[in-house]
Amino acid sequence: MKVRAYGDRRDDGRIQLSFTLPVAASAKAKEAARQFCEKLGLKNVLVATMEKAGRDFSFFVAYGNSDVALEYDSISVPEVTVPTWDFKEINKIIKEKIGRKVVVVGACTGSDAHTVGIDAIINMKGFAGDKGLEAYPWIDAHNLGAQVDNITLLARAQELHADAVLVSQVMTQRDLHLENSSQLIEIARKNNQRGLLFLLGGPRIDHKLGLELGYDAGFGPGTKPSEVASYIVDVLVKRKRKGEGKK
Amino acid sequence: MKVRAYGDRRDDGRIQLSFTLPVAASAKAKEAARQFCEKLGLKNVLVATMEKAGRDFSFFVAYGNSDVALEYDSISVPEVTVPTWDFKEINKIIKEKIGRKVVVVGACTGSDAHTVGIDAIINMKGFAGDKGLEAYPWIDAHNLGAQVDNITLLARAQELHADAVLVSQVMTQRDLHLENSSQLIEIARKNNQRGLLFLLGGPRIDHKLGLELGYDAGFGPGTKPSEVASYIVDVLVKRKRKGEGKK
Amino acid sequence: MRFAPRALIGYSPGVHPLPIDDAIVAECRARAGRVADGVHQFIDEHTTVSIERTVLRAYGVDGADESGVPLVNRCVERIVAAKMIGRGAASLIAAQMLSGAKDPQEAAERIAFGSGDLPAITHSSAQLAAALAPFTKAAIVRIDEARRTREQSRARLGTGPTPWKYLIVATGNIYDDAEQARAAAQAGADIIAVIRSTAQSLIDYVPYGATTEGFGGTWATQENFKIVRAALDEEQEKLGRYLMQVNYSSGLCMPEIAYLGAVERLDMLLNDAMYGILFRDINPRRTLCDQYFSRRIIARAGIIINTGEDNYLTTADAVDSAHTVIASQFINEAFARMAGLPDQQMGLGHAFEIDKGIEDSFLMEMAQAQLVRQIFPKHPIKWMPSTKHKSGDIFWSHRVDGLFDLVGVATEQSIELLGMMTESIHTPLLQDRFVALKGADYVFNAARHFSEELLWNPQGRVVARAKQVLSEAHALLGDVEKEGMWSAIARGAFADVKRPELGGRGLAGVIEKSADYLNPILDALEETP
Amino acid sequence: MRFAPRALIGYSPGVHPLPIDDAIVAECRARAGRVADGVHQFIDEHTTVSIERTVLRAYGVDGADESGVPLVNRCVERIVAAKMIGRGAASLIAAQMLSGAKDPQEAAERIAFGSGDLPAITHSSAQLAAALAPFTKAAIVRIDEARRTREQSRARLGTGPTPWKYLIVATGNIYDDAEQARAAAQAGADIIAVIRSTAQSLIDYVPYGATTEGFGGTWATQENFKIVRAALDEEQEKLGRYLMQVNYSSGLCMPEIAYLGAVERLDMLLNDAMYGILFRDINPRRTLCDQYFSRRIIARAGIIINTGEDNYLTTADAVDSAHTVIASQFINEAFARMAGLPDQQMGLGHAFEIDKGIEDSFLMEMAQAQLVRQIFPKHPIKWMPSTKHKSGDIFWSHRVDGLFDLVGVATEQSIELLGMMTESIHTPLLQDRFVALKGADYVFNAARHFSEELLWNPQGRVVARAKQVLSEAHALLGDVEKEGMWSAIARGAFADVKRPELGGRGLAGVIEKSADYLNPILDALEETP
Ligand code: B12
Ligand code: B12
Ligand SMILES: Cc1ncc(COP(=O)(O)O)c(C=O)c1O
Ligand SMILES: Cc1ncc(COP(=O)(O)O)c(C=O)c1O
Repeated sequence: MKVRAYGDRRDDGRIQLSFTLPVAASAKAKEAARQFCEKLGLKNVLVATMEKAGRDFSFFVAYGNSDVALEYDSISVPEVTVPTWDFKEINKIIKEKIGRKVVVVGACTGSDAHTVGIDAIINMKGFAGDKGLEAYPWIDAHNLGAQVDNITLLARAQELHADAVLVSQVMTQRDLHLENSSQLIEIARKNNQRGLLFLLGGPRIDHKLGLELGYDAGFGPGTKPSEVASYIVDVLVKRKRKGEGKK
Repeated sequence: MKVRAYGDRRDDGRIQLSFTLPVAASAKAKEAARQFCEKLGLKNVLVATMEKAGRDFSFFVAYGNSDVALEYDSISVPEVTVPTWDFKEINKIIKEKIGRKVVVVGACTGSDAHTVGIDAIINMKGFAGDKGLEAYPWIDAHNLGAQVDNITLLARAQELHADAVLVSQVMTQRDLHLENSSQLIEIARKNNQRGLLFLLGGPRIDHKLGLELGYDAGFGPGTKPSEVASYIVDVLVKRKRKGEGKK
Repeated sequence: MRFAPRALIGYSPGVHPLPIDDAIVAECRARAGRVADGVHQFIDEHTTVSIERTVLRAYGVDGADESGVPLVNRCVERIVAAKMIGRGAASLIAAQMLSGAKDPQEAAERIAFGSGDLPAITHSSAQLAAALAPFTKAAIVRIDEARRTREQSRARLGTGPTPWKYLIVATGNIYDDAEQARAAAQAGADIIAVIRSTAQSLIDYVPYGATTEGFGGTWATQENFKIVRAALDEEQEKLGRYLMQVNYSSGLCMPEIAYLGAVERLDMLLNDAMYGILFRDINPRRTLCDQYFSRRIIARAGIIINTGEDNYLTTADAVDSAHTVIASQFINEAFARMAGLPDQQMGLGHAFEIDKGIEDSFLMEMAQAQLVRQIFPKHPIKWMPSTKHKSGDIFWSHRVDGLFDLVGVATEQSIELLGMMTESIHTPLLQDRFVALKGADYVFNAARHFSEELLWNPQGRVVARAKQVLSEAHALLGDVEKEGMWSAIARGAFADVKRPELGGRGLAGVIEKSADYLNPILDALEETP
Repeated sequence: MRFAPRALIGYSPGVHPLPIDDAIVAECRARAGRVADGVHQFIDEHTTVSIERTVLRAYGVDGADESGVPLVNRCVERIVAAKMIGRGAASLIAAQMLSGAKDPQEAAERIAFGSGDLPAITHSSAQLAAALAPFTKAAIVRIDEARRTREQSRARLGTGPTPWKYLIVATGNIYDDAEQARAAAQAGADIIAVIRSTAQSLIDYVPYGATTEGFGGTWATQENFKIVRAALDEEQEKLGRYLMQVNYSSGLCMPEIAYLGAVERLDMLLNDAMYGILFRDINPRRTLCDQYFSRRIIARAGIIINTGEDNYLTTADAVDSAHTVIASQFINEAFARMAGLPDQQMGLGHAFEIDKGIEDSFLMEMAQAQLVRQIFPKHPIKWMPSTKHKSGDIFWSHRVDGLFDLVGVATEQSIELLGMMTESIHTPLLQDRFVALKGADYVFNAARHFSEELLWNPQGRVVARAKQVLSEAHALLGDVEKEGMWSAIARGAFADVKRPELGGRGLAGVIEKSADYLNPILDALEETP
């Protein structure tokens, strides 16, 4: 199936843009905006407005038709397959199939101080009515908080005999999150800790990016604690079945 | 001077897009949106949101960096050069240099019923505090109103011995305005009326488009009656000087 | 959240009404009544080609010739040519039936395509009416059944809370329209209006069949109404919320479209002679006659009308001419009452059209919106967004619509046409509707009970503005009463547009009724309790 | 439109105040006063490395070593190492001067880079103070002159009307920041804040010189303050409107940045120990001591502080924890008064942070905003936009900011940090600021006098909510008074964050003052009328 943008009618390719050019507003600037859109491959460009965003800056809103057509069926994205277990089921499965408490340790790492995300996953209160991992009788959850460096986090995981390490990364400016979170995996590899489950989360994270950075899974906006717990437990049970235990 | 889009820093090329794809919201749809942006040549694409705009429609807001760089100095746009005369000056110039009332006839043509624009130029009340052409003692202005067909307008111009014909076009869907307004010029040519001044106006008109469609000038949003009067008078005075009179 | 549908829409009288003088309101109403009376004699004495075509449609006359001209047009044209239209098309149909046509359809075909002169009518009016009686009854039953079907689904499914979110689709292609109507409903729309193709209101026939090409909108045809209704019927079951369809009947075919809307279960119709006169240059006599008959049908069908006073503020200034909107609403109400419409079906229009650069414009909009709400408490008021002062800056325009939505919920408007951030750019894209719906949902919910918080400062600007506008409307109604409606329209009292009584399109289609004029459909509608 | 600057900002008491109980407000204030008193003894008995570095800076000690470590740090480190910091850096500087150093700069260099042990101090405190007297005076004069320069331009040019539009720049590069600050001012900003680089608040020195690399913000340095001020000085002449600069002093270098801000004519400083404690895990003892000294400087400099209670609602729920904001504002006010700050310099923070999906959230926001406004009538209240509940749907987010702006103007907030439609996406692009400014200008102007229209329904939800929040704040203040501030912070009374008295960063930098502790700068500041 070919997919094109849908504006007023199927396949018309109409899209909206806005951008700033560092030139004073003028007929010439508006023409430049039009050409800018054309260079992006747009047709029937309409520069809907030119706004004086400053003495030497013009802001534009434009519409144009794009020919871009995607072969939709051939697009593939890795998706985390998480069983949809609830609080009770998860505890029951841990009790019955693992037979001991699952240990997780999480933090918001590097210079990142945005703990709300990791708190939502780990702390009692949880997220959107879904209880956090601390609330699970069969999970032993440790939240190290903000601005934890990678080495400290891994050391703590070692100490606690953790099953899973939960890393939260919110700051993305200048790709801070990429560097810091892949560095953690590097160190874990060197430490021979790669047997642990590594989960990455944050508003700009998805499973694809998680995998690319060397994590076992990535979780984005709206993730619920029960999803995270289900994922961890599912993997642990499967591993146990295959005979891989805690290293 | 090379000009690139300015987002957070000079030349970073960061721009915003929004568009709809006719597919249900899913991780795959979001990936499709990312690829869509990449096919437009954008880098560091961030799909900021995927919204369920309907069961089978997803709406996206995205940001990306574009490499497009424009050679700003080489962009040229035709601009109408209009003297900045005011009400009094215009009347004085007509009186002194033309010596008779200037006759203009205007209409909103074809199936277009949007008279507010042409009314703003012609009717007494004018626009944004600038009096309309009817208010000028030295201009004899006729507003034929809405949905006037091209033939009627040209016939009326003939009858009234008009100096200038003012055409307003607001409806643009399916390029209605282009067809209808260029047709008027065709007919005028056949009628041998091309000696008249033809002015085109409307929210999607600019001087460039006016010229392309065969008009002497094009006027866009925010045009004031005094600009229109100045333009007409200026051309008439120049023509008179060159010895071209009314045909 | 789902609200039980209030009996059609019943507005719970403002918790904290503006302190305006009820006596002035009553006097405005009385004046408007007399203005409408002044026109009604003319209406009663005349019929129009469109009214007669509607009578034929009501009798089941259907179809079009090879070139797409509807049979009802061919038939009425022939009667006009024969100078017999003053008797009413029903007379001629009845006469044909008394001379052998098996039903009105066959009768109409004979008239339309028969050769030679039309035969003179020899029967008495009573005989003619009797011949049509079963068909007259069937015509009314058809309207009633459509109404019943609508009311049943509506009662079963319920509607969303008010302000109802009214969205337009305007692709030009009815199948795209239906698809987008569904998407809009999925995103939260309560009401879908299919905008008509530019200038349809100026043509003196209703196109036939499904259409896929239009400009700035889609042709209003019976088949197109069906297609959209079918899509909504299906969709509303999935969504568990009754979905409403709107179309436009103002224009030269006002009563015909009203009839098609009635039998195709439309929920609302834009139906306003004043709009046609002022914004389409339709002859005032013609469209006021058409309006009366169309509203009789609409009343029976349980359809809500939408009037077009909001448009006045696009050609006239919204600050200076605010009172003309109120005055016209009083008149429109009087016309509607005269045609038997209950208040609950009168969706009087007004709009958030003040120039956005004006200081305290939000206060003035509040004043006007609350004033209209109070003066017309049971009416499903239609609240229109800013259009003229929108800009190509979609972010700014979307912000403007945010305050508009707030006024809508704060003053408990009934029907709200959602503002489009792209209003000044194009007819809405699918995503524009989505953005508008999501924005309105936020505002409506966040300010759900704001109306109950507002006690108007009696010394404040809002109250002062409301009083001023009302008193200006009162004065204007006094003038209009004196000079009469025709003259008021002619001198530009509304919308800054002047329309002479004998100007504009369609005057030729106005015909004096002869003494033996027959219109059993109208008679039946006028009997409606 | 230009407004005369109200004496710093003077809020004209709400025309129609919420009917809350003034006695409860008075009792809250008394309780908060006692809470602050409970901490003050500790503050009086301690100094910190950062306070001492500030004293050095006030004496004109400037410069950094080859690796960028400021001389004031090298100097204080040496004094700490010599275990002499309890006497105050001023003692050691004075001692050096009495033994030949020509000025504090030279004295500091000797201390920092000298070899061997630091010599014991042989003079009396009075002698030491006398040696520094001219420099102490010069230090205060420098602050006063900066203040005078600011006040003169401000009086000459005037400021925009309130709510003042406060915008942030955060490119990481100070030259880009300056360019964007100008563009924002051209588009209507009144106040420009240069956001600091991530985690600067955690480092125990102030970087030196102009900087062009930062993360999520730009380093706060004296040179950077100068660069932005110079750009604004130039720009404000073109615009004919005084432009304000803001930076951040919360963190380990709070008093130093306050001092740099004072001499570089900053107009506002984010200055709040509670923010550092809760959101940066800075040791409570450390930053409360630092805060006192910093606010003494700020008071003298005529700078407005901004407090960070708005942040509480990102970690705690904005509906449930609204009262913690009010309680903390009372405490912050008490701390500020203790440091000699007049109400007109207290920009207490609060925010529009309720989950946007909650019914009547707009009413609750109105209630809170009006409550804060009323309780703190002379304070230049800082009104913060929605951040946590913003979404990547920029259109929706922009709509949310529209209601936020409306509450801002309707409740007469003083300083408004404009919401960004891209809040959940990135630090603002140039165009995001433009869009926000244009949107705010529309709302502020359209609802300019809305505050005067609002009579609050005494039976309504807004009044009920305001009363409830106030009474909860009152109760919380009672608890905090009983348990003491340290314990309240430790048990998570604020922002749902728990911070023990001895935890967090910077505790090692807190030093008990010895009996002969000397700090003539502080003495001078405390004398300030
Ligand atoms: C709250 C907040 C703060 C608070 C943080 C308080 C705290 N203790 O967390 C305070 C005020 C302290 C703050 C400070 C700063 N902030 Co801040 N902040 C935000 C804000 C408004 C909300 C973030 C949030 O709490 N979201 C709610 C949570 C629940 O969502 P979430 O993190 O996505 O988490 C969910 C999922 O992602 C997932 N998840 C998250 N982590 C993990 C981990 C695992 C293992 C799993 C499985 C799942 C998971 O599950 C969660 C629940 O579903 C955002 C803007 C926004 N609306 O996003 C800016 C924002 C993130 N901040 C920003 C900035 C720049 C800063 C500062 C640098 C500003 C400054 N210079 O002063 C500072 C410094 C912070 C630092 N060093 O990190 C920028 C980041 C820009 C960028 N992309 O890099 C943002 C986007 C604002 C902006 N537009 O500029 N901030
Ligand atoms: C007012 C209005 C109407 C009024 C018109 C009343 C009237 N008598 O004019 C009414 C309600 C009747 C109306 C109806 C329709 N409208 Co309309 N309408 C508008 C609206 C809101 C404002 C237009 C306006 O008055 N602008 C103010 C004037 C002053 O601006 P202006 O025209 O640009 O004029 C200035 C300059 O351009 C210039 N200028 C203009 N003409 C000329 C001529 C000359 C010679 C010169 C020198 C200068 C000049 O000078 C003027 C002053 O500066 C626009 C949306 C918008 N905000 O733009 C939609 C809009 C134009 N309408 C639209 C549509 C689709 C319709 C309908 C088809 C809808 C329908 N299906 O029912 C109908 C049919 C109209 C028809 N047949 O033409 C669309 C057009 C889409 C498109 N691009 O094609 C718009 C954009 C709305 C939308 N987003 O869908 N409309
Ligand atoms: C009352 C009324 N009727 C009809 C219309 C649309 O009419 P047309 O289809 O002629 O454009 C409008 C549009 O604003 C209206 O307000
Ligand atoms: C009071 C206060 N101080 C400081 C900051 C910023 O601090 P930092 O530079 O540590 O990110 C904020 C930001 O919200 C604040 O509210």
